[in-house]
This record gives sequence, C-alpha cells and structure tokens, in this order.
Amino acid sequence: MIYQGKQKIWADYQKEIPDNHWFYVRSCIRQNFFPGAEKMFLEICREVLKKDFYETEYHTTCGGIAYHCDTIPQETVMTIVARQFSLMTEAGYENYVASCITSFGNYIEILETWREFPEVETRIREMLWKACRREFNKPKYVAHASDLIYKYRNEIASRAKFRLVNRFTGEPLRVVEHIGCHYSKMFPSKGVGGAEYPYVLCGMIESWGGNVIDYPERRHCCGYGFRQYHVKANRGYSVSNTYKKFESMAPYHPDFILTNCPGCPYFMDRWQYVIAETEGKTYGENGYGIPVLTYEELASLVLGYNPWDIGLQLHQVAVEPLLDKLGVEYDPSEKYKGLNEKELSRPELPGVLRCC
Amino acid sequence: MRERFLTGYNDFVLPFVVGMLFVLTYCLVGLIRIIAQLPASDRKRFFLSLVTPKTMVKNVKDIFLKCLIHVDLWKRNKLLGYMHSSIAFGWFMLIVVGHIEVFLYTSHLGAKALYYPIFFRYFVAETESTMKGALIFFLMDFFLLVVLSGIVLAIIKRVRSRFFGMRRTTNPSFLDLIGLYSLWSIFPLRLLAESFTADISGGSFLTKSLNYVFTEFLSNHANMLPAWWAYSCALGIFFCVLPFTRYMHIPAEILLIPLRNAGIRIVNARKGFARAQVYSCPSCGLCIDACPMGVMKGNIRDTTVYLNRQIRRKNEPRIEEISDKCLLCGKCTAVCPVGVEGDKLRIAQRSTRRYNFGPDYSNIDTKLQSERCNKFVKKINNNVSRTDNERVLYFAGCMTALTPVIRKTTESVLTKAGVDYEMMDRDGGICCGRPMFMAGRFAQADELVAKNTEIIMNSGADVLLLSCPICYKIFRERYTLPGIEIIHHTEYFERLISDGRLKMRKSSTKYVFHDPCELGRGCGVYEQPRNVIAAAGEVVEAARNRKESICCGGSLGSLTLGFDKRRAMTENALSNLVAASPDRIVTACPLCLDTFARYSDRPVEDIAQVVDRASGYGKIS
Amino acid sequence: MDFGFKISPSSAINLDNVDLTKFEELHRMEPDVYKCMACGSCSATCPASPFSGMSMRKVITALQRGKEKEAVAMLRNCMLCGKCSMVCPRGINTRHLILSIFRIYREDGK
Amino acid sequence: MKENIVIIGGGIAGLEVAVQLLDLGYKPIVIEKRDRLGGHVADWNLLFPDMIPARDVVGNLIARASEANIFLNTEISFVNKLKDSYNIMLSNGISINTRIIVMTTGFALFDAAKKEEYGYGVYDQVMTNKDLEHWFNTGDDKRVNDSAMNAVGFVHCVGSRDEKARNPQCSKVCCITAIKQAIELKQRFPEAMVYCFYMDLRMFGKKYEDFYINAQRDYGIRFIRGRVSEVSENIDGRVIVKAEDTLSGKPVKVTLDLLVLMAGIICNTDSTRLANMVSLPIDSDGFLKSRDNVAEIIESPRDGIFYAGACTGPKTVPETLAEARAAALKVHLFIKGLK
Repeated sequence: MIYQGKQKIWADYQKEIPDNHWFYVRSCIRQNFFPGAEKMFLEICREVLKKDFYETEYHTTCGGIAYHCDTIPQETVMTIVARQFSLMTEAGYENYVASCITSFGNYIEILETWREFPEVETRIREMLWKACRREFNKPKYVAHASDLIYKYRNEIASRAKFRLVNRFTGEPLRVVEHIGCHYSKMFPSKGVGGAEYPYVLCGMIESWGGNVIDYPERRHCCGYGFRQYHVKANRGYSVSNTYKKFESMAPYHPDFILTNCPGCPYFMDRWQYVIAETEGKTYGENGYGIPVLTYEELASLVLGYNPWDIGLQLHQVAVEPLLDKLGVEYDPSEKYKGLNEKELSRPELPGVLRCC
Repeated sequence: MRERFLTGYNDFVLPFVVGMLFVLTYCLVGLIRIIAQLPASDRKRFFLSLVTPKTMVKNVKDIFLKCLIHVDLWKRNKLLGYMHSSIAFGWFMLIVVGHIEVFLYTSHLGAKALYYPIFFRYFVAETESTMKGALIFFLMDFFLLVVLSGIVLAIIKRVRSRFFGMRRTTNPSFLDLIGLYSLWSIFPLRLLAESFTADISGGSFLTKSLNYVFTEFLSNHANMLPAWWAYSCALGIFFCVLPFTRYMHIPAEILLIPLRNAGIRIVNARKGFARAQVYSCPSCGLCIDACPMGVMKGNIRDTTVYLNRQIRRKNEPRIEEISDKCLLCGKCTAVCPVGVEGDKLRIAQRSTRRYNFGPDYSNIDTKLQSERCNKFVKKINNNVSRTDNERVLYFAGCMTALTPVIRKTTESVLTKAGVDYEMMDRDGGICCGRPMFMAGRFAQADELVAKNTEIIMNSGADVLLLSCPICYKIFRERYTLPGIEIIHHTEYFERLISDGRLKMRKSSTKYVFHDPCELGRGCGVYEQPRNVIAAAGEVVEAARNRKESICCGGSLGSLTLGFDKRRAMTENALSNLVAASPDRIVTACPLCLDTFARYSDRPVEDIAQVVDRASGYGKIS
Repeated sequence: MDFGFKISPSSAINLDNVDLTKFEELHRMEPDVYKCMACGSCSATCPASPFSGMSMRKVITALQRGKEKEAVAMLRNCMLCGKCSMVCPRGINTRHLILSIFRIYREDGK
Repeated sequence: MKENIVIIGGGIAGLEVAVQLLDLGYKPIVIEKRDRLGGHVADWNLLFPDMIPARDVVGNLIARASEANIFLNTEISFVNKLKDSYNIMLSNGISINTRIIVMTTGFALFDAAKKEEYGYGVYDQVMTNKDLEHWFNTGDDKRVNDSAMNAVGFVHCVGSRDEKARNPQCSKVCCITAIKQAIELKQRFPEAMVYCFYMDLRMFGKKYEDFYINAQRDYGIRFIRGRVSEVSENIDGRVIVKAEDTLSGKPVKVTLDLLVLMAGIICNTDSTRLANMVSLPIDSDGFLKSRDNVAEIIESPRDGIFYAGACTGPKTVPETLAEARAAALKVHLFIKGLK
C-alpha cells in the first residue's frame, strides 16, 4: 500500500463544510440501535465545542428505507424531504446535517435530481404546498454528521483524554473503518476522500492516534441492505455479506471497527453473535468479538466520557477489552444500571461469543 | 514304383512335421475359440448354415474363388490377381496332386501320411515313363512352375510395387518378413530338392531338366539331402511363424467366408467374427491406397491393415488412435479382397471405450415434437386425407440445417410435384443417432432412435423422406418403422420423375455426381441419383466413383481428425471429381455439400438444387 | 442455534481455489480447448440446446471456472451430432472434446 | 527552398514527416517539448505484430531526421496568426515565421490513477502498460518480482470506452498491446497464470488475430470477459481483482502478483492548447478535428496546417507513419501550389 497515493486521492475529494450553525436531523433507527450516539453528537458539538446545532421534534423520517425497499415512489420521498427542508428554512438555517447515511444519500440524490431536472423540483414544491402548505429553501450545505466530527477531529484531539494507542504495548490501535455505502458510493464528490478510499473516518482515526487497516473487502457492504435484512428469507444473504467482511479482515487482527452509518455498526455487531453461533467463529482475541463503534461513541471515549453514559452496554460484542487497551476506566458493576442507578436485568450471555 | 527306404523316414521331415502339427493345432484351437466367442444365436446360425445346401455350395464356391483364384483381385488388377492365384492355386494343386500321387502309389501309410505327400519324391521312386506317371510328374512340375512364376512376381512387387499399379504397400513387420522369405524359399528349394532327386525318383520337364543341368557340375547325390532338409526347414519355419504373420489369413479366410455367408455381424470388438476378420487380413495394402486419409502421409499407418495388425498385437493406444481417426467412409471395406470391414471394426473398437458418464435424453419431450408435425394426424382425424396420395414426412436432419438450400429446394420440388408433405424438423429436431452410433455409443444412439421413432409413428405419415445420407443409413439399419417407407431424396426424385409427377427440362450442363459414402457404399444407392441428374443435364463420371468414390473429408465418422487436417482430403476428393471437367459438382449429402463448397473451384450443389432448377410446375399430361 | 437462515455460500468464482488438474488433463488431450473465443456458434446451432440449454461454449467456460457439475449436467444432453464442430470458427473438434470430457470427468462433476 | 516548415512534436509522426521533407529537399523545423525524440514509441520495447524493437524504429527515424532543425526542451509559447502565415514564439525565445505547420502532437496516456478503484499508485503491485514496457526495457521495477510471479492480470480498457473516465472512445491499440505483453510475460514466467480481463477484443490489424490465437493456444493465457470492478490489496501485498465473468454470468475473484492496467490513449492537452492558439477545431472525442474523417484526415480546416499521427485519434505505429508520409507529400504539394 502506497500511503502517498491515497493522500493524493484524498486531496482531490475535500468538500466544503461550514464550521457552525447546523440544522440537525436524527436517524430513525439509531435511536433504537445505539441511542447514546446521537445524544453524544449534540453533547460534543454543543457543550464541548460550543457550536450551534438546532434540532426540532417536528422532523420525520426521510423516507429513505421505504424508498429503497420500493414501498413508496420517489415523489413521496422527495416531498417528505422537502418538508424537512421547510423545517430548516423555518428555523432559519442553511446548513443541513443528517445523522443517518441513508438520509444523507437520500438528500444528496434528491438535490442532484432537482439540479438535473428542475421541473421535478417545481412539481415537488407544488406537492408540498398542496399537502401541508409549506415552502422551503434548499440547504446551502448538506453534510453527514461524521463530516462534522471529521472537521472537528483535531479540536477533539486537542481536548482528548485518551489516544488510540494500546496502553499495554504502546502501539497504535489497529482500526478498521467502515463507511456506509450511501455516503459516497453514489456521489463520490460529496464524501470526504471520495468513494474508493473515503477519508472521513480515516481522518478521525489518524488524528486520534490509531492506525487504519485497509483489507480486501473494505468496500463491501456491511450486509444490512434493507431488502436483504428486512425480508426474513433473505437474512442468510445479509449475514453472508458480513461474514465475508469479517473473514477478509480477520488476518489483520483489528482492535475495533469504526463506522458512520446506522445499520453498519448494528449488523456488524449483532451478526458476530450469529456467526459465532452458526459457524463457531469469533474474530477478536480470546473468544471475544471485534467491537464496532460509531464515530460519536469513539469521539466520546476519546474525550473521556464514561462508557456506560454513552451507551456502550448496548453492544453485543463486549467493548471491555478495547476499553482496557485504551486505558479507559470503567466500573463493570455500573454496566447495566439505569439512569436511576437501579440495576436493569442483565442480558443472557451467548454460548460461543465471549461477552462480559 | 518302389519305396526307396524301408523305414520311409528321414530326420529332415521333422521341421516340416513340427511346423505342420503346430499350425494345425493353432488353427484348430483358434477355430474353436472364435466359434465359442460367437453369441449363441450366431453360433447356431453358423452351424445351420454349414448344413444348409445353399450356403454350403456358396461356401465352397466362395472359398474356391476367393481364397484360391482371388477373383476379386483379378477384377481389380490382372497382374496382382495372377500373382496371388498362381501361388495359392498352384500350391493348392501341388498339395492335391501330391496327395493323389501318394494315394495312388503307396499303401499302409500310417504316420507317414503326414509328410509323404510333401516329400514323396525323396521317399518314393516312380517311373515317369507310364502315361499315368508322366501326367502326374508333368502336373507336379507344371504347378510348381506356376507357383514359382507367382513367387517371381511377388519378389518384383516387393521391389517395385508401382509395377503392379499400387502406389503404396504395407510395411511388413519383422515376422512378416520371415514368413515372406520362408514362403519365397519353399518352392525354389522344393525345385532344387526334387531336381537333385529327379534321376532317382523321376521328374518332368522342370525337375528332370534341372537334374541334367546339375549333374553336369554336381554329380554327387550328397547334395540331395541338404536340399531336402532346406525345403523341409523352409516349410517348417513358414508354418511356425504363420500364426504370427499376415499368412494367418490363409486359414482364417476359410473360416471367415462361411461365417460371413451365415450372415454373422461384428458384435464384440475383438472376439468372434471381428477376430476372424482381423486374422483374415492378408496385409495386401489395398486399403492404403483406398483410404481418403492417405493423401496425408502421416495417416498411412492409420489404415485398416495397420488396425488389424495392432489389434493382433493388442497395442491399445494405437488401436484407439487408428479407430478414432477414421472417417468411416467404408472404402477399405469396399475394396478389401477378403472382406474385412474396416469401418465396422473401428466402430466396434470405439464401442469398447469406457466413459465416466454419458448422455441422457430423458428430458427430451417427444410430445412437443410430435405436435409440430401432426398435420397428417389431423387430416386423418378429420377425414380429409386423400387416400390416393402418399403422406410424406420430410426429415431434413441436423446437417441440413447448416445447408438450408437443400431443405428449401427439396420443399420446392415436393410442392411442384404436388406431394402432400410435412416437415418433421422445421424448428429443429432430434439427431437421428447415426453420429452417436459412429462414435460406438450404441445404447445412446438407440435412445435417440426411440425418440425419433415415436415422433414418426405418431405423425400419420407413410413415407419418411430424408435428404441426409447419414440419417438415411441409420434409418434403414436401426429404425423399425412398420408401414412407413424410408426413402432418400435421390430415390424419391427419381420416382417422381419416372412417375411423371415432375417435369424436367434437360440442359447442356455437365454434372458430375459425387457418391456420398453413406449413400453409396453405405446404402447401395448409385443409379437413382445419376438417373435424376441425367434428366436435368449430362452426367459425367469422376475418376473414381460409385463403390470407389472418395470421401469428401468432412465425415462425422472421424472423431479425432481436426478441421485443419481435412483440407488435403477434400482437395484430393475434388480433383478426383473434376477429372471429366464437369460444370457443376452434384452431391446428395449436406455434409459433402458443405465440405466441398469450402474448397471447390466450381459450383457444388445438392441434387435437390439441380432438380429444382430443372423442373417446372404442372404435371406431364 | 437455528435462526431460520444461515450463511449462504458465495456464488463468486474464486480462481485462486479452482482445481484445474482435470482441465489440464483435458487440455493435454485436446489442446484446442484453449482456442475457444466464446462466440457461441456451437450453442446457437446445437439441436440439443432447445431441449436442455446445452451449450458447448458454456461447458468450456464452466470447466475452466471449476463449475464441473454444471458442465457435466449440460453435456449429458449432447447428441454428438457434430454440428458444433462444423460451425466452430476456430476449428475446434468439439465432438472429440466432448468424448474426452466424458472420459476425464465424472458424472458428479469431480 | 527557404520555406519554413514547423513540425510540432518529435514523436515518430513528426520525425517521419521531417525525414520525408528532408528527402524532398526541405529543411523542416522540429519542436519537441521533451529532452529526447521518439515520443511514446521510444518508451516501448517491442512492437507488434513482428516484435521488432521500438528502439530500432525510433533510432532509424532519428538518424534520418538529423539534418532537420530540431529544438528539444522547447514548447510553443504562443502563435500569432498573420495574414497568410503564422508567427510562432518558442519557449527558448526564438520566433519563427511560417506558412506551414504540421501538427504531430500525438496523444497522452490516460492517467490510470484516475480509475481509483484499480488502485494504481495506491497498491504496490499495480502497474500500467507503460510501466511494464519500461521493465521490459530496463528490467528495473520492484513490482515485478522474479521469484513470485504466479499470477498476473491485464485489465483492458483502462480509461477507454468509459464515459465515467470521460473517454468513451476505443484506444484501438490496447487489446493487441495487452496480448503482446501477456505473451511476453508468459515467455519470461512460463509457470505464471496470465489473465486478461476484457470487454471486447478488437483484433483489427494485420496478424492480430494470430497473436490472439497464439496467446490462447500456445501460451494458455486466460481471457475473462468482464470489466474489472475493483481491486484491493491482500495482507501479503498481492492484489485481489474482482470482475464479472460475463460468460459464465458469475462474479469472479482472483489474487494476483501483478496487475497491469492497459491505460488508454486520450488527447494530449498540449494539442488542445495549441489548437486554441491557432483556432483549430476540436472533435467530439477531444482530438484535433480533421476536414473529414474519411478522405482528409490529415488536413486541418486551416490552410497550411496539417495533421499526422495520433493527434487526430488513437493510431498504430504503421498508421502513424503512413499518415506522416502523406502529410509530407501534402506539405510539398502545398508549397508547390504557393509558388
């Protein structure tokens, strides 16, 4: 691997990301998967970095999943998105940041469609008006939330309590980065670093002291693929994709996987349990799995937040070995305590995959 | 007459006796084995034929004409015929007359009967001054002279085969050479021995005269015994090597002829009838010149004579190579003087090949195929079928799909003649099975035969018309289609013309007809196509034609000959066809048409094209 | 544990793992097998293909990709009529090639 | 014979034009931006179909053109159109007045790094056709490891027939070049498995088909019809290539020790810049536009400006030389007409 070659490509794909004043929209599914992630994003941006991030409870789904599952036509999803934009316009923002990669791809795709076919935009404006008497301005900038953490990565690094270095060996941690497919595969110029060698997560890892692993199936989908997972008959296909990725990364012995998409961390996390049960295979050290983190979770860890406060107990794969390597202190007995300090019921431990 | 020795024995007879006993035992064992190897039904048929007067007469006649007189060779090449018959018949007569002599002049033979007829002159002195004696002496000398003349020719042939009109001759094996030289030396030695003895035992114009010559400078009778020894040794050696040389054909053919006359066919590739054929091969090499592959020197050792040799040697790789390469044109069979069936022998070898898996046609739905050609059935069901006209089912065949002009013109001719016909394979059909059969895979070929039979029997037709001789051959030989006449389009066109259903205009075009292997040698159709073409123009003949027609080189028979190896054969076949400068070459096989058209310098057509062009609409009133 | 679904084997051809021992044997017997340029003439003219999807072109490709089973299944429909040898623009003796495959490979494709 | 004839570009086209004009008694001026003559062909090792050394072809041309006025390391600063002539200002300060310009500006090789998914410049074991020729010439390239060449792949149409690479045109010579190079590699590494990933094989020229058959039959080079989708690097530094084997309708994957990208021929940006200076039209494929593409391919729409070689589109060496000869004749007739 020639690092300079990648740098040259990264230099070609840098997008403009305004520093402040963002209209933030959440993901439909992340709230359930890793609820700490979005909370921590706003926490870091607002409280740590003192940036202006606006959020409204009136925003809805972007319609992306339904669109990609072929259950609603494109006009519908465009109208939903138009409504989101009208909320942004109402709130007086021009910069639109999505927490979800599907949404991000969806917004970009729609804006590009409108640019190519202005008559479609006109029709959607009419439809939005007819539906709910709303009007909108198109956002000036559309970013994914990971773009912002990427932008703030050096600032975060300067406030970091921990670096991505193995406390026991002194070596940088080996990190697999996994980019959501819809981040830049559709519009390479809209993602930091392009489609082939996206830099958005690499930048964070490098800035925070880790080593990025490039493995053969790096580009491959995590296996979620809406139509694959949501139809039970296709679930084998979904897990097969994840299996393929893990088989490919296994020889590199990564310490953890960093992701920027709602589905990816969830499926790469949960399917490790399924793979362990069906194939008897685990990919981490000593029978553990490879922890899969979101970029918000990682940023929070680096900044020194309590792992249980940021929701790491919701991971199937135990994060404790990683916390040990990082030197993050944690109280195992606190892991399953609710906000009210009461013990929640502990999950049953799987048979093959080692968990804490 | 007087016996010269009381014992009637001398040691020199031993080599002969040993050889004779050996060869007789060998042949007897071989005979029993071959007959035992025949399938039971064939064996029964063979024994029955031996006692059936008709075949009995035929057997004797065939053995006499073929084995002794070599009539086939005479027809082909007088010199060669004379050479063979002089040796065979002359020798035979020497034996016969020799036995008569013994029978006439001696009594109480006992064990001496074995060698007395051969060495009679040594043991018995006889007077040539009586009429009877003089005649016998004369006959013996005469036939000896006949044989010697044959031997002289044989020696000349070996040195200069072109003298006999043969371009190439077989390369003899080592044992063949020993057999050959011992055979050559038998008769000169006999002449020598008898000449030395002629003043004692008598002789005639040859031996007596020589005796006088010898006594001029060799008065000593001491030369006598070595000469008799040498004669006996030559015989002994010849008989001892005979089973391992081409001379095995002499006894084998005597068995082959009655087997063939009994109607027996090759069943096992190596045993029974096939074995009789292999051993009957005289290695004469006629098949070498006949073989269309011979135009390329490298193929000469893949001709039938070498196949027979390799089968006798059990050289499996070579047997496979030779049998897979052959085009199966059947010309070697056609020219073989003893009737070795080179093509069938090869197919039999192919059938022994072991494959790990093979085709399976269970998924072919004949119902669908039947529905595509059910015109007649519908007509019959609806009672609209005219009873006066035959219902023709036309099966164009796979190869015709690559030469659609044949199908088109055949259909046009049928329409002109007002034939009520239906295409069996307009949208593609099932292979007739002949190519599969030629590859030696009989069971699979029969599966295809069964599929097609079903379609044909369901079609309601009463004539099956074929334009491909490859199909025609297997349809005639392996299909059972009761009530359905199987006919090739050459024959059918002839019938249409002679029945007056097709009106032909004759032009001045000179046509040469190429006899396709499968149509001519395969099915014996020679006259009909010529008659048809004669109605359209002038027919000229190729240098070699009919039974000796040269394969176009495109044959499916060969499994291993690559495309690039066939060109020389096609060009050779073409040069044979254009000997009489025809304007057009006509054939009656899609494969020949396709192959010739590739390299021909003048138009090549199927007979259907000729007929279509020359025929008009309307019947002759 | 039975989840009601399982990891499905990859349909991709991994050329690293294709065992070409048999194909090499075939190639020694039929050097021309390498000459195929996948024009499809053989398949187009094949009388067995309407019944079965038999395609000599696919057979040759499949054998090179380690899909012996597919190839063998297709080949079982061959009638050995020889049309494919007639039309092959590269002059491959497909008929003998087929017979050689019958000899070298087994019914289960191994 | 005072007439100034300016030949822009010292590749084989420019040299051949110069050679012919010298033979006709003119003294042409050849302007070459690089420090040596021979252009792209000089980078090549052996030329198909006869496998003659490119060195010989170029060397011969250079020797025969030595009488011409040759400016190396020289670019065209600007061109002024005068009434019926051009004033050409060179980067070395010399200015030339001429009525005749022969454009032999050639082509540029597509930058294979632009096909990011193939990883040229990112993965250790990926090279281009040009790099391979360089290795043939010098034996110097650490990507070719003599002891570990078990599998080699060639990717056809890299930057050709690819709208995403902004070059929908066929580069014409890469198919035969790939086959030539595949054979050459196979000759050096007989045990190596050599794959060619192609979309179409365009064997249009004399003896090209023979080359193809040789490659298949005699060298056992495996042709896989399918465009390579992506390349990734293995833990041991080898590359994994993914494509669809369109003939079996299945995805195909193979690990290779070396991957050679057949970078296509695209228009030279210097030609475009020059064309703008003298208001020459550019064709839809980005190459210089001829009067027509059938009978007057070597003539520009402007009097006195002629084309030869790959400045009007991808060409083989013999085609380029033929055009150069034709262009020299045109120049000669043009001068005679002026008199």
